[in-house]
Parts: sequence; structure tokens; C-alpha cells
Amino acid sequence: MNFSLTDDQTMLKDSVSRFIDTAYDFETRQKNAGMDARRSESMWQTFAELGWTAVLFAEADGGLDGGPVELALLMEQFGRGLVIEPFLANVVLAGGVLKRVASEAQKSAWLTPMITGERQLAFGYLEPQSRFDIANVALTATRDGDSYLLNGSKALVFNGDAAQTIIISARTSGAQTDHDGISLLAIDAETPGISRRPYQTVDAHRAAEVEFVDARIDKDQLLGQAGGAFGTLQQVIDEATLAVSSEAIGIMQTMHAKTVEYSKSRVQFGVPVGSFQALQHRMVDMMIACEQSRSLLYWCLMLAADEDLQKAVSALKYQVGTAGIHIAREAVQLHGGMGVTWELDIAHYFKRISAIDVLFGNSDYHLDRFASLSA
Amino acid sequence: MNFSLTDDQTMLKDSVSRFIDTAYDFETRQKNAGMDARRSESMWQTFAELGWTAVLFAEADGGLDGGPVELALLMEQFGRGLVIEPFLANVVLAGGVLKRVASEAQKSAWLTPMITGERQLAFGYLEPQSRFDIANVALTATRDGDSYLLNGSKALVFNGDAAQTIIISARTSGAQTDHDGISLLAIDAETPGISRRPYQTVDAHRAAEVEFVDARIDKDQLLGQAGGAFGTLQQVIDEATLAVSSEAIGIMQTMHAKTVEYSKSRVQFGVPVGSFQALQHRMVDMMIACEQSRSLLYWCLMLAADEDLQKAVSALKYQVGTAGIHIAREAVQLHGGMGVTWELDIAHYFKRISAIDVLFGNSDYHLDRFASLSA
Amino acid sequence: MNIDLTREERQFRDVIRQFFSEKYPQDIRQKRDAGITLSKDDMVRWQRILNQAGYFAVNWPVEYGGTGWSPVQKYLFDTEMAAVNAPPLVVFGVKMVAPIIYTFGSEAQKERFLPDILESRVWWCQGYSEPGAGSDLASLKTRADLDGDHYVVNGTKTWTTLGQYADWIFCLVRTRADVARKQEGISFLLIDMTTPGVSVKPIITIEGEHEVNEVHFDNVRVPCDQLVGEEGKGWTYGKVLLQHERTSIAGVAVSKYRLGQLQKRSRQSIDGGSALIDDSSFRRKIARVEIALKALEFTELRTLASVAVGKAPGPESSLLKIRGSELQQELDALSMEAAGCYALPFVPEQYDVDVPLDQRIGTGNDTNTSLRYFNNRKASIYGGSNEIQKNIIAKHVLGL
Amino acid sequence: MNIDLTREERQFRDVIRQFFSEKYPQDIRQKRDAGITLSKDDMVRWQRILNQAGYFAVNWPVEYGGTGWSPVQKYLFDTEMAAVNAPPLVVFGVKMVAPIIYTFGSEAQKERFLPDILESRVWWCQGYSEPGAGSDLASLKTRADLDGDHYVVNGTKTWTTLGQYADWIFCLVRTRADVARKQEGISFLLIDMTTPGVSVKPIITIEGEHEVNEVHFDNVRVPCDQLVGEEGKGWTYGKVLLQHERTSIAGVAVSKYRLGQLQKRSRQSIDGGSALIDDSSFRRKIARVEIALKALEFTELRTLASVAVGKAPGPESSLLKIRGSELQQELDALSMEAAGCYALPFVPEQYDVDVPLDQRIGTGNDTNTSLRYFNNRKASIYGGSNEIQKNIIAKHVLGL
Repeated sequence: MNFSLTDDQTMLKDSVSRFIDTAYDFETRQKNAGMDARRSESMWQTFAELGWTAVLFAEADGGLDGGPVELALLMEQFGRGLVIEPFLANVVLAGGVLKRVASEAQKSAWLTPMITGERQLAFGYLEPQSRFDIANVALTATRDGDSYLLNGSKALVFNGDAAQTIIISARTSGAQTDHDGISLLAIDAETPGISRRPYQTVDAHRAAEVEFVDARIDKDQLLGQAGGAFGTLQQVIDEATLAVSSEAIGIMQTMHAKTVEYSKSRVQFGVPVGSFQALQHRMVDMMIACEQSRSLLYWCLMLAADEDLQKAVSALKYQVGTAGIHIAREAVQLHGGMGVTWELDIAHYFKRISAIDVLFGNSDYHLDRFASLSA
Repeated sequence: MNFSLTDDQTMLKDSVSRFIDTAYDFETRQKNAGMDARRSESMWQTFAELGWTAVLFAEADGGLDGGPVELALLMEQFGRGLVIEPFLANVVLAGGVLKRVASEAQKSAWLTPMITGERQLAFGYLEPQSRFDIANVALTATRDGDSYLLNGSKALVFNGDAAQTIIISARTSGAQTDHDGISLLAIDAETPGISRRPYQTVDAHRAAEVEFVDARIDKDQLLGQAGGAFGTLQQVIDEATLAVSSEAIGIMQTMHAKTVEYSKSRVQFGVPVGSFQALQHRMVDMMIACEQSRSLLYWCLMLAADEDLQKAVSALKYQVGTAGIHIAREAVQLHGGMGVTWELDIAHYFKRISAIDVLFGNSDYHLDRFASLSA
Repeated sequence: MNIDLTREERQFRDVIRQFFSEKYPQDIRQKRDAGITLSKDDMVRWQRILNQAGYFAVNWPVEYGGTGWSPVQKYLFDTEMAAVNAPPLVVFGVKMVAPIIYTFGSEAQKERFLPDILESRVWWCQGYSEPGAGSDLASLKTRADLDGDHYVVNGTKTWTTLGQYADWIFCLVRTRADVARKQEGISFLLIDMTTPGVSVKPIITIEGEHEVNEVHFDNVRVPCDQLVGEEGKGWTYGKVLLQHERTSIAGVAVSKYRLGQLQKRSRQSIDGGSALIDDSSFRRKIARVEIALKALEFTELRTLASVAVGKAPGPESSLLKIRGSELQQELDALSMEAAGCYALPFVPEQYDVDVPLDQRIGTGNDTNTSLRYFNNRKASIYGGSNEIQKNIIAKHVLGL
Repeated sequence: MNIDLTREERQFRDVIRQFFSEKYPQDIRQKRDAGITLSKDDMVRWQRILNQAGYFAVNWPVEYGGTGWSPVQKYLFDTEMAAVNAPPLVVFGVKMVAPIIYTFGSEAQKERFLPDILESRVWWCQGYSEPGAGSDLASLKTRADLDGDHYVVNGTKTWTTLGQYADWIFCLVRTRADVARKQEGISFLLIDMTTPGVSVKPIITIEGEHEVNEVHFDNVRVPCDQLVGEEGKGWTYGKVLLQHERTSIAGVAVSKYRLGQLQKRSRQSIDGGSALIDDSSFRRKIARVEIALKALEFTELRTLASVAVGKAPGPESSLLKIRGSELQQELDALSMEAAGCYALPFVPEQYDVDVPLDQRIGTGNDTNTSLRYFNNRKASIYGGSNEIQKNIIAKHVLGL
């Protein structure tokens, strides 16, 4: 029984952490967040050069053979830095699909240039009506000779405005919420019949609503088996859930630390507000909530290949959802008026962690999934 | 809009309150709680002489024409005094059935002597399997000529050991959880075929498990319409729910007041523990929880005759259940070790309010009932 | 005990209800229902409509042009106004500074300031908090030094809501520093925002909107006749104000409207299948809020009933503030939950101009939800944070 | 990162598991499973069985007859023991006083006291708290005044668990009053309960059982060779003890067993129809506890892993205490909820003697549930209340 990192993992953690400290301060982040859809291209190039886009992929695919521990290490630091670069969309979501089911040719076309930073990817797995059910796929891909004809909508496609290639889940057979009959397809964003409506999200990430009207793609753009993609979809989303949960832990720990620091320096009634016992106990509760989240992350990391992983991921997401919102609200409250200003980073941590609760199913969704897997 | 009491109500309240202060101190209560099944007969006689057993009944039945407000006033003070006399069983439950559906002859036989304190009554509305569903009635009453033959069990029959007459719900037709087919019957406790297993409850009240094996009673012991008792049953249980909720408010307010007082006198680290801000805020939260409960009681009292009453009663019971347990736990915690001793009244308030949460459906049950009535 | 309205009260309610159904402008209503931020003009126009009907200065005595309404009448008015989602009044003039002026001001001040407030000709804002004086308001540092027949004001006020629209500001300022208690030496001053040396700097809040400001005073010369009441009594006046208009502090009427909207929203099917209300967890959360709101409503009515028989609302208004803000925030959170993923798009432009619902990102007002959710974290902070309210109750109610 | 056990650890676990399956007496097991309070004899007999197998002094060094186990081995042992619902050890001798004796005691004390503890010949109890010294333990007033080669002890100790069975008591007493800090002047004294002047008075706790006591000392003459270590160092020794054996403080293993029982219980149909687990609200509560318990288990494992690499468990044990007691109490409450109305009967006699399940009031162990629920409110109070634990974390971890 051993919770220590390997030397390589420690090096990775230190390098990301140092980068956040030295090259990704809040001011830089806010400047980049104000830029257009592509954000800072040079920043993304740096991510690629530092090898972070490669970590999660097999050496054969040009990757560094990292696993869930490496993912968690990266994401926790990204949380701490409030990173807005499209890592989740490119690497975890689209990359996660490609590494699992793409052919060698498909990998060369989309995965390799993503890893080098040359190509932007996105993954559309949600639709306006699907809420948290990834099997709720109404967008149809109808076989027509050597092509598929696509009709329908994808919602909240992260990085969907900058992406040159968009992977989507589509229904090739079955009813709207069937697990069977879902397929994965990679589509050039400029394909006729596709229209994108880009927007910013509350946490300064970028997304798009994507409409498909008789968009025609080649049958070679099918990823994996037609109709049999649900298992892959679930694995990718579970990995992404682990990723944002790790990010949430980075955010929680940061918010807690900043609140404790603030409480030591903010003087009211002639004393630091951190000397008030009611606030002290609340900051202890925040710490406990954060530590319990980290413990569940460890559980997930231990189980990475286990059949219980789904259950563990749901436990983790439930926990970071509830603990995250608890910690974030307390952090804002204990910062007083300053906590609700755009100027202070606390507000932006708050917004990111609020967004994370919604991503890939909220606390209630995962509590119910956990309970059903536990029964 | 007027929340004031009438002069008569004020007098009633003052008289009960004075009685609790002068004749029902904790020591007396504990002494009586240690007695056998009948407890202090003289105490019950006093209740009858003071007219409290008469308050809820029509003048024509020998009562004082009181309504829900009078009931709430009495019960709140009973809560404050941790009264163990069988008021709920005799007056609210059994009396509640009789005043609604008994014939004049039946009232003379059972209600009148109960009001004068000469006869003890009980009401068996639960069975071992029924949990909180009062329509779950498996005990059968089978018509056999001029008699009914009773077979089955009643659970947690309050005052069931002392009662000379036990009223029960019984199934005369329909399936086990049907609303139709439930009848109410009044039974002499000494009827052959009835066996009672008496016990004390955690809150020092008395109850019994009652078994019926071919117990034969006369058809005249049927109260109201055969098979049509569910509506009455529900009204009686709703009124009893209002009663124990009022009692709970008396308990909560007392626990809160005692905790505040204790915190002012208990010195640790050289200062009263009530000077610690974390505890101050928790005592404020207790006060708020108590006040919100009282507000919902007012809602119920305003609606007494309204169709929304069921919904309001469920809101109230949900609230006193959650607030009661919250306040009780905090009261014990803030009393420290003393809070978990038999010697201190706090422990006994804790147990009574815990019991009240279970009576007539717990918080979850009433939250769901409220939601279904709200939909 | 009797909650029934008197015949007069029922008639009053009917008249009010008819007024709202006839006079509440369609265009403003559409904006409100679509979650679009009102312009200054919208707000002024609506307040003037109210004033023409005699429904604006609800809290003022009749002699100054107020309604002279009873607490119950005010409660009914608030309830009817919220039921149609009409915009709440901008409180700084009519509800905040006016009572100070008509209670403690000179006759000249009453004549000079009250009519402009009544007719919404002058927009007021509030200068209480300072960067270093939040919960500990009495530690404020903005100085007003006497120089002939003027005060010279230097300092910074913050969290000044809608200060960007304001013509005048009422301030608590320090006129004496050599005092035993910091509450002493504070005075209540009215300042024209066009006076040289006054500057307003926007503060963008968490959700990205400009609602509050910092107001700087750099050697601002204020004529002494703009001092209200006695020098050094400002803290007392301010405190009276805080206890003055508390019957609606809980915001019950607005929360009830919002709960109703949320219930309506949650009964709609998302995709022809199940609705959110079919989720037992969400249904229970809604039920819990409905119960809590009913409890708060009756707490407010109990307070109102005490006020009606002549008791001043005391520290129990702290309870209303705490629970009121908590429930508002709970409704915010449930709205977020209902919106699901469509709580995430941040598209403020579609709420600045009138974008038709079907051309918006997301469904209905969902993408507006997060703005309110984030912004309203302030509800438990401003007006005396909930922690301060608990301190007040602990001290003044529990005697701790 | 790797949670897999080594081959040796797996073997160890298998041996332990076999031991429990073979040596855990059937009659004690039946009592435990039926919720019947064990007699003193039961407990002594079980501890002797453990000691014969060499599994009793799990925390002691080998030289004194201990197991010398690693933290992981202790964890595995606790887990296996809880999995069969075996009774936990009576901690006062083996886990509390013994480490003080073998760490700070004289050789003579070690020889005199340790073997009797090892073989459960002497029952110890704890004399720390006093009626006026609860959370503020260092304010204790029990005096030990030197008189020749004896201390004369006067005062009262309270919350002395199972003191009615005890032969000896270890006490913190004040040997000097003229000290700068109240923590100074406290000494650690071992007292034979049969010494004249010692009297034990039962305290009945909330649920009606006799578990704790007040112990009075009236001019009790204690030979000086029963002082452990140096005079005036008692507080230091006591604190070392507090941090000594914290790996099992959270009670995770026992809570896991109880959760399993509760899940089993909630899957049983009440009346041939639906089971409690079919109630979505109850199911979610169970799931929440399961998640929280898993989080706590991994928090404990993280602490264990630090201890294994040589780091002493510090203030994080306060976190284990807080969450551990909260979850125990949450399980108590859920058991109450599962029992429904059958939580109410108070029939202690059916748990004193072996009444067959089908002759009990209520179903299964339901009527026992409330006893545990009420009694266990102490979990957040004793051993340093959860408020004190939060103060410790605030000060020592957060630096507030």
C-alpha cells in the first residue's frame, strides 16, 4: 500500500506546478480569456511543447504512456491556475475517443496533429434535450452509399468554435435513448451543412452549438464499430469526469488556502476576521470537505482498471460537486464584498467550480448512478 | 389579519403553563415515569378536573368547544413539561375518532367517561408491517351474524396497557392497502381472544402490542360506516400530527432556552462557553429553526377548516421533524457530557422529540406527502 | 387567530390588482419576463406611473405625499407587485434617504429634496461602505472637515449600487476623529454628484455586469446645509433607517413568484419525455423550498402583526434577512440545477437587447440563470452580512 | 500509487481471517449479533483468547509482549475483526495506560503492571475529566498532595467508562497549584481502586444504561511509586497518549460493518411488498454514507501511509475523529429511520438476557437501535469534543 508518486510523476507535477506559478498568473489568464475563440495560440503551443498534450497517449501514437494518475496531476494544477486552454476538449474528450477506437489512418489524420498542437479537436456528446444522459442521441447519421448524412444538433461542444475536426456521437439505429445504435464520427468543421454558433461560457471557456442539416461525410469518418459506441462513450466521459474532478480539487484547495490567507489579513473590529471562531470552524469544514474529495480521488486512481471504477467515479463526482459548491460559497462569503467582484480570482474559481458541477452529470445524477451500481 | 389569542385562549394557556411550572417539575415527571402502567392516576384526574380532557369536544358531548388553537396551546405546554400522561391516546386519538363518528350511545359509553377521567381509551391504527401507511390494515374484522370476529395485530398502541377500551382500524373488505374497506371498532380490552404485551417507550410513554385471535365483538361496536373509515382515520391522524407538532415546538423552544442558559453559566477556558462565536451562531440557527416551525404551526391554525390543511400539516410535521432533531442534537452537544446523562432533563427532551419524528410519519414521509399534494 | 383580510383590505387588494393589470407597461413586462436588464429610463418611467397612481411612496406619511398605508396594505401591495413580476422600486431615494430627510431633516431640506424623489427626477445612491469598512461599518474613514460654511470631503465609498445613474449620494462621513466610540463623530451628509472632486469608478461584479461602483471624494466642498440633522448623529440616523423598512426585507413575495416560475419550468418536459419534477430528488428540493418559504412568509406576517399593534420590529428583522437571503440563493441554485448544461453559456448580449426567445442559446431564460445565481451571492453579504445578523441576534435576542 | 497488499500482508490477512473464523466464540458472537450487552466475563474471556494467539497487545512493542505490527497490519486486523462483528478491545488497559507505562514508567512499574494487562487480570479505567473540566481538561482540580512517601488524593473524576468493573484507575492529578500555565503541575498517577477513600458512583446515561461513573477520592493515600515518570509532566504524557493510537479512531471498520448490516436490513421487504431501499430518499441517504465512509477510509489509509514512512500522525487525527464520529452518528440515525415505529419500544430487559429474536418486541434488533442512537450522541462529545478538534485544526493546521 503506497500513495507515493513515481519519480516521473513527481517531475510532471513539479513542472506543471512551476509553469502555473511562473507563466500562468491570474492576470495572464484574464488577458487570454478576453481574446477571441482561439485564445492564445502560443500558450497552446507551449502546452504541446511541454508534452502535456501527449501525456495520455500510447508511445506508439506519439504519446508518453501516462495514465489516470498523470491526468489527475495535470488537471489539479490546471484547476489551481484556472487554465482556459482547451485541454479537456482536445486531449481528454476528442483524444480519448481517438485513442480508443480510431484506426491508424484516423489517428494520423487527427490524433497526431492534435498532440503536436497543429490541429484543434472537439467532441459533441450532448444535445439540447439530453440533459445528463449521454445515450440520449437524436442526431441521425443515415448511411447513403459511401457517405453518412447527418441531421440534428449538438449542444455545448467545448472548443467547438476553434476546432477543425469535430467528433460527434450520432444515432445510426435504435430509439432516441437506446444504448445500442450509437456511433462516433469525425467531421471536418467546414463540411457543408454544418453551422456553428460559438459562445463563451461562464467560466471563460469556449463552446458552440452545432447544427447539422444534410451534412454529408465519408463513411471512412466512422470511428470504430457502427452502432456500438456506447461503451467507448461511457469510458471517455468517465475519464473526463475524473479529469474535471481532479481540476475541482485543485480549485477547492486553492479557494480554501486563499480564504484562510485573506482571513488572516482582513481586519474588521480591530482584529483579523480569521480570529472569529465561527469563521474558523467554517474554514475547518472547508478543509475537511476538500480532503474527503482528495481521498475519493485516490480511490479512483487505485481502481483505474477495475470494474468498480464507474462507481468510484460517481462517488468522486458527487463529492466534488457538493464539496466544491460548499467550499466555493464559503470562500466567496468569507471574502465579503470582494468575493463577488470580477477583479478578484475567487469569483472565477467560483464560476469554474460551478460549471464543473454541471459537466458530465451533476451531484444528484452521480449519487443516483452510484446508488444503482451499489444495489 | 390577527395572530392574537382570544381571552379564553389566553386563560387556557396561562393555566396550563402555570400548572407545568408549579405542579409538573422534572422531578415529579421522572417519579411518575417510574411508576407502573397506569402512572399517576391522581395526575390524570387532575387533568380531567382542570377540563383539559374536555377542551376538544363539543358542548353537547360534555366538552368545551375548543379547536386546533386550544389543542396547540395545550400540547405546546405539555411539550415544555415533558408530560407523560396519555392525553394523545385518550383525547386526540380515541377521542378524535369518537367525536367524529360515534353514535350518541357510543359517546355515552366511551367518550363521556373518558372526559371525566373514569375510563382509559387507546387507538390502534398501526400494525407491525404498516410503517407509516395508515391504510395498510391487515387485521380482519369478519362479520359473523351479529358479531365481528377479529384476527390480526396492532402495533405501538399508546396507552394500550391501561386502556379499558381500545379502538382499532380493521379491514372489513378490500386488499391490504386499499383505502376502501377500513372500519373502526371499539373493543373492550378484556374481550376473550385479545392479548396485550405492554412496554415502555424511549420517551417514557406507555404502549402495547395487541394481538387478536378470533376475538368476538358485537356489531354495535362498529363506529360509523363499515368500510368507509379512511377519511375519518386520516382526519384523526392529521389532528394528532398537529398535536405532536405543537408539543415538539414546546420542546424545541425549551431545549433552546435551556441551552442558551447553560452556555451562559458553564465556564471553560476561563469564560462562559456562550461567549464562543461558533456556539453563538449555532444557537442562533437553533432559534431560527424553532421560529420557522412556529410560523408553520400558525399556517396550520389559520387553515383549520381548509382543504389545504393536509398539505400544511405535512409541511409542519416535516419542519418539526428536521428542526426538532437539529435542535435536539445541538442542545445535547452544547451541554457536553451532561447532555447525555439520564439525570438532566435535556436527555429526555431529546428522546421525546426523537419519538415525535417517528409518530404519524417521519420527515421524509411528510415531505413526499407535501410534494404530492403540491403537484 | 385570524388570517382573513378585512373587507377594506380585500377591496384594497382588488384595486391594486386592477392597477397592475392595467397600468404595468407591456414592454417593461416583456423585458422583465425575458430576463432583460431594464434601462434607467424604464425604471424611471415605471416609478412615475406608480407615483401618478399614488402608489410610489408606500412608506411615507401622507403629509409628504406618501400613501400612509398600514403594514398589511404594504404587504398586499408587495405581494401583488411581485405576482406580476413588476420591477421593484429603486430603494435609495424613496425608501432610504427620504425617511431620513422627513424624520431628521430641516424644513428646507424636505422642500428641496422630497418632491424630486417623489417624481423620480433625482436618482439617489448610498455611500455607507468603504473598502476598509465592510461588516465593521462604524470604522469608516471618509472625512468631512468643516471649512467655513462647507465640509471638505475626502475618502472612498464602495459597493454603491447603480451609482452610475445617480445625481445625488447620501453618505455617512466622519466629522470628528477624537471620539471615545467610533460610532460617535459620524454625520449624515447629502452630496451632489456633480460637485467637483466626485468621481465614480465602476466595479464589475462576478457575473460580468456593472451594477456597483466606487465613489471617490477628492476635496469635495459640500455646503453645510446638506448636513442632515445634527453633526455627529449620523450613526443613529443610519441605524434608524436600518430598522425602518424591514417588512419586505425577506423578499418573500418575489421568492414566491420565482418558486412558481420554477415549478412551472420543472413541469415542462425536456424532450417529450419526463419532466424535471418527475425526478424525486428535485421534487423534494422544490418541496423543501416551498415549505421554507411558507414558514418565512408566516414569520413575516407575525412581524407585521406585531408592527400593526404598535411594536417596532426589532432584531427579528435579522432573522428575516438571514432566511430571506438564504431562500433567494436556494432558488437561484435550483434554477441553475433546472437549467442543467444550459446554465453555462455566458451570452450577456442576448439580455441587453431584445433577442427573441427562440433565437437565444439554450432554452427559455436558462442562460440568464447563472448571471442571477452568481450575482446574488451578494445577498448574504450586503446589508449587514448574515454573520453580522447572527451576531446581532446572539447579542440582542439571546443575550450572549 | 499502489493500494495492493504485499504477499506478506495478504498472508497475514488470511491467517487473521482464519483465526476469527475458528476462535471467535459462538456464544459471544450470538450476543453481539443480537445486540446484547456483553458481561465483564465475556470481554475478559475474549481478550484472553486474543492474547493466547498473540493478537491482543497489537500496539505494543515486541519486548513487552506486543505484536510489533506495522500500521498496515493493525489496519488489516481491525478490518477483519469488525467484519465478523467481534467486540472491540476494552482500551483503557492495553491501549491507553500500557503505552504510558512502557514509555515513561520505571522498570519496576513495567514488571508490576504490564503482565496483568496482557493477561486481562486487571481491569483499568481512566480518570481524566472532571465535572468542571470537560473540554478545558487542563483546568482539572483533583489534588495529590505529597505526605511522606504517599500522595494524598482528593477530588472527583467523571465519565469513567466501565469504572464499575475496574481494579485500577490512571489519573491526571494536580501536584502543584502555583504554576504559570495550568498545564504545568499535572502528574500521572496510578491508583488501586480498593484503596480506602475511593468510591464509584454510577452515572446513568441518556439511554438508561450504566456505562460511565463518577469516581470520588477522599483523602486517598497513594504510594509515590505509583507516580509515572516525573512529577509535573503528566500533561505531556497524556498528550503523547492522545496522538499515540489514532489509526483506528475513525472507527471505519466498524462503520463499514454497520453499513453492510443496514444495507441488508433495508433490502428486506417489510410486508412482502416494497423494501426500504426502494424509497429513493432512503437509498440516497445510504449512498451518501457509503461515499462518505469510503472517503474516510481513504483518509485513514493516507494517514497510515504517512505513518508507515515514518511521519507521526499530527492534527489530521482530529479530522478522523470528527468525520468518524459524524458518520457513526449518521449510521445510528439511519438505523433509527429504518426501524420506523419499532425504534420506540424501550425494552432493555430483552437485551440483558438472551430473548430469542421472534419473542422480542419489534422486528429483529430494531428496538435496540434507539439505545445505540441515544447513547452514541457521546461520540461527538468525548475524547475531545468535535468543537475542540476544530479548534485544534484551526490553530495547528490552518494557523489561525
